[in-house]
Amino acid sequence: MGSLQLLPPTASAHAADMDWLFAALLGTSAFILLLVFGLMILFCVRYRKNSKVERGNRLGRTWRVEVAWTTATFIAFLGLYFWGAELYVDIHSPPKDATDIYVVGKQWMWKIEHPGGQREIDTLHVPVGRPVRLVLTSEDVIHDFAIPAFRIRQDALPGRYETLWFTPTEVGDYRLFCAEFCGTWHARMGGSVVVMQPSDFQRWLDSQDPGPSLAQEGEALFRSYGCSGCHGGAGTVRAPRLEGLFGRPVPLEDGRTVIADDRYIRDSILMPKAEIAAGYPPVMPSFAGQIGEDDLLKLVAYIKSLADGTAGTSQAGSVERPAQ
Amino acid sequence: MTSATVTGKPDEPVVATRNYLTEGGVTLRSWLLTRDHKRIAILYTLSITVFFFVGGAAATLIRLNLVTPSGIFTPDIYNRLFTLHGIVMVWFFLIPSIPNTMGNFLIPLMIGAKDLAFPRLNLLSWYLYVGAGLLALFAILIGGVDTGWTFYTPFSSLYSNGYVVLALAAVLAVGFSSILTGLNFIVTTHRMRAPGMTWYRLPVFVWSNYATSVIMVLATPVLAITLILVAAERLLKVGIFDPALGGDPLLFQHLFWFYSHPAVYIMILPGFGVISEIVPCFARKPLFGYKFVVWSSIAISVIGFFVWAHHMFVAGISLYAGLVFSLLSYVIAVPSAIKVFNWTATLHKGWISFDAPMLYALGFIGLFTIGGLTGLFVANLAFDVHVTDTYFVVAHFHYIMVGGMVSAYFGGLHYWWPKVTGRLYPEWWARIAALLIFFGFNLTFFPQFILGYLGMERRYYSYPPEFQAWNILSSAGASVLAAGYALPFFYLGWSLFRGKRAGSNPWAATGLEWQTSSPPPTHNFDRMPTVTRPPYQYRPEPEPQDV
Amino acid sequence: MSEAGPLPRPEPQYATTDQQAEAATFGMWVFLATEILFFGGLLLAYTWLRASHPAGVAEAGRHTKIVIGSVNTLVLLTSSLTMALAVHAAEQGRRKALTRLLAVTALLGLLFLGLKGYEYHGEWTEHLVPGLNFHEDGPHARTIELFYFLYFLLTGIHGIHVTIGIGLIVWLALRARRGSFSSGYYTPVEVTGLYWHFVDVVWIFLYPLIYLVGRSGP
Amino acid sequence: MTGIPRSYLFTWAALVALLAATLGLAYVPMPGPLNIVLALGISVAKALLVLALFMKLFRAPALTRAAAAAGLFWLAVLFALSATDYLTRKVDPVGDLSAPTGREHRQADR
Repeated sequence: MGSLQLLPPTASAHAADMDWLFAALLGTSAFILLLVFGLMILFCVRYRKNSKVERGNRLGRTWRVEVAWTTATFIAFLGLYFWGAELYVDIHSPPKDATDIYVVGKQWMWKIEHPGGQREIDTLHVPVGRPVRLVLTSEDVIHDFAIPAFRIRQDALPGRYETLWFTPTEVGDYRLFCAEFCGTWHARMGGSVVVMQPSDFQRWLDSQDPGPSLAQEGEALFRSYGCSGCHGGAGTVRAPRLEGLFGRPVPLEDGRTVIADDRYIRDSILMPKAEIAAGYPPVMPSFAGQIGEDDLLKLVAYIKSLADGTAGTSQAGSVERPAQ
Repeated sequence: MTSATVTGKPDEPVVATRNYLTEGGVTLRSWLLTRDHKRIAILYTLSITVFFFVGGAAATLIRLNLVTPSGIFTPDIYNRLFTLHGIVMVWFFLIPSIPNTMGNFLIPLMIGAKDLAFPRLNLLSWYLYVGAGLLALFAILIGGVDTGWTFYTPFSSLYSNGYVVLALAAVLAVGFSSILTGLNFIVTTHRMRAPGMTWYRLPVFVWSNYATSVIMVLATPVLAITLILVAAERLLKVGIFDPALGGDPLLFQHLFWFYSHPAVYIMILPGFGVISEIVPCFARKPLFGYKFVVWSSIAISVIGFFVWAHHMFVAGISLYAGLVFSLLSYVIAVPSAIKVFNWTATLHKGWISFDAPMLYALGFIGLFTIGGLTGLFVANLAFDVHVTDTYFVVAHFHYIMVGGMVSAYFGGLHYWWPKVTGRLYPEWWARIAALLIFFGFNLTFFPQFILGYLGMERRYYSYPPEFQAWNILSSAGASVLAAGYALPFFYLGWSLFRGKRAGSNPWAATGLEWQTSSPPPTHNFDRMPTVTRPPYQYRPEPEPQDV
Repeated sequence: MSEAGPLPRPEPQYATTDQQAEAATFGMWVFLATEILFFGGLLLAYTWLRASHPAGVAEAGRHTKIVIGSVNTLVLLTSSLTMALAVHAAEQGRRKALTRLLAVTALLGLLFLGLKGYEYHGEWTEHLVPGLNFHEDGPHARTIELFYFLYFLLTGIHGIHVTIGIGLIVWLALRARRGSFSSGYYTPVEVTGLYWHFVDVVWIFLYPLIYLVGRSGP
Repeated sequence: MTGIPRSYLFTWAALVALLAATLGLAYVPMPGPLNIVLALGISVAKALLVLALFMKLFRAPALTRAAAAAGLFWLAVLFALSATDYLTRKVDPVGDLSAPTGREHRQADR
């Protein structure tokens, strides 16, 4: 039986900020609570039925009192709102140099893939002091990736990507939970986040069965699903070339232009007829239902890696990092 | 100046010989086909008591399971227990609790009417409630549901292995019951008031139930259609909430919370009404800032519709939507705070006595204040990202709904018990129960705030061992709380037969309901009242009513 | 001018028949407010589908049977007219006219349901019933399925409302023939009329949302 | 008097005319969302005719109109506040994973 712990470990920059916000909320609440309880107890004792205390000169103009305390509480509340909102915007604005780690939730495990191809289940290894961005999705129901020590969590929804970022500040093992009810073993869908010194982390990466990187695996899938038949080599008469595509604007048949981002590539695999690149016949079949979320991520990573570096995004760079 | 607000009602004998319990016969048939709002209120009281104990039994098992980190039950059983607890407590206890029992009984009495506007609809509403309740119990008996009361898709529509469609049907039916009740209250409040009963002479209890009814009538249909969509999706395996089919699970959450957040106010506004009756009566003072209390109820029922997506801050809504909904959530905290300040100010320079209803009311103010203040925490964007779906949220809404609404329910039950039954309850037992409930409640739920901030997730049948100490405290508190809730069941039952005769107005309270005999006659007033004064014209010393 | 009709005493909870009539009318309006939100949930779902998959919804719209849909709109609009005339006849205490107009309204309602049933039959044979009998190729197959999912819910729930309305109107017609209404008491006719017109209003919005989508497209 | 009130007949005629108009306009290609805007505009006109004249709303007591308005107001709340989410779930146009503020707003076939 554990002791009566009061605060969770504080292991990220955001967690420290959050504890200050918590303190402010607690302070405001304690003030109001003491005011209300104090007055209630005072009145209950002083004005109990049998007390002979003077009761003349009651508050007459009630609306002045009402307006005063309404305004006061509202201003206090607004201050708290802006503080929380600022932090919220902050945890939704990852730095550009964050490392992307892919997380797929499924009943009842977290499958995690590092950019170098290292895989783990229910455990996430990260280096201390470096920003990490998680790209979350789910294969079945809604899950939620929650790390109390970092004071963050985010639902992982099937069919789309959500992100979550943090910069760990303390080395250690922290709890990882699934926070959105997802079925029978919901309570067991969790594990730990291991924050390591960068050198230890590098050693850990090296010690893992490297496996092919996401992009390399994507390349193999690119062939096995038959994509290369049209999109590779001589086939590119019927289909657009994918080299250098990622991150560039793509003119569409219907006159619009979209940026070839993850969303576009994913949609183009699943729903090729939705946004047809200008000048090409709409002949590509849909792969919806045939490619799982895991494989989609790999294909996207591969197509990203084909961007010849000029796309200039950190992701493309990190994906191309050779497997150790 | 007298304590009475009506003219024209002569005093009556202590024991009313002719009352709604005896008039019209005492056969089962005369009860099951009754159109008398007071008898229907009794039927409701009996049936929600059954569901209160069903939901309470599930809660007891949940707290039992959480005594050890590895859990006692299998996860499938545990998941069914908390789903059962949620569905039964939300739809079969809290939502109908005060409106359908006390509201039904008192609104016509308080406004000086003979009955609700549509007595048949009222009875139909009770039958829908009972039918829905039986359907829900049936679904539980044949195997249960494991979706949680929120029915999130695509889990509920495609993956759950419980009897989801049956449960959805039960909730749908009870939803129609609550729409009919709301409709009845709205029309009654508008059209059935006694001569002289202007809007600003209405007791706050009537205003609160009116505000509640607006929510019932305008939010519940959205729940109904949402549940139909989920059921259709589950039956046909096609639907707009399933991302695998091109649908959007967030659409479900928007529709669901469009109902379910306002429903939270269905579960607390009537409680505000009860407290606003009790506090002036036992402080022997008019309610402080009557109009502010009234309009804050109305404000809550309207703004309550504007805040729903604060349940979805981590669910994948846009950043902008998060900012908007958080701001609106802070706005709605203001009218709630106004009420707390007003009740406190009502005590100022009063002549306060501490009978059981007042103890419940003071307990309500304390617990609701804590619940409301923690509402500021969870309405805060960044804070919510850390605690949503944890025990912090669980503790927060239990402070509002159990600490708040159930305290108000018991307070009202004691306050109007003499009116309903014609008998007094045993005062000392009632005070002991009120104290047990207050302390048991805090012991149960305060540790859950700490657990939540530590990161204990809700709906977990097992948890990391470092959380055990707080969980044991919480479960210990739950046993005190259970004793507190069981106690009234016995002494109130006893008082039905052995309690002292009450007389028509044992609290020397103002308000029309106290101007008729206890129990009231079937048509409420022997001579229809005419109202000439605002409510809560209390003066220091309780005097014999009427001169 | 009017036949001498009974003037029933108000129910015990009311002081006067006027109060009773006002309560009934207001009650119906509150109920209709509920109904707005009931259909509103479905309309939000529809709006989401249409906003997120415009091309697919347009193609699905072209699958709908515009002739039946338009004729049915005409039928319902006309039934609203006859219902309004029925209320007018009731106001004036003209028993025969009231009975006949109610009967015509009910028949128009039945005609609407008959046509709707024929339309459903057509959709079944064209494999457009999601979950039970759906087969569609092409890039927008899933959107078309979702569109028809909402189509059947919208029209099905509307159809249930029409059915209930017909039941009420038949009951009113029988009572009217027995002479239960008079120029002093016709609240049930008026209240049912409100309900029937509301069902018509719902259809007025469903018609363009279902049948007129994508008609100007390829 | 036994005559059919003409106002009802005129209302009906107007409704039928509007029906014909909306049906015809639906086949005319128009830029952008103009088709649906027109169609819904005509629907609103038709609904107002039914509400105002058949349901006698505009002659009804204020309370009745308030009930109808309440239904529409809350419907508007449902749509407007849902829109704060749906209209702002945009994809951030950087060649990157959809940025954290943005969500995929077009996730399936279109």
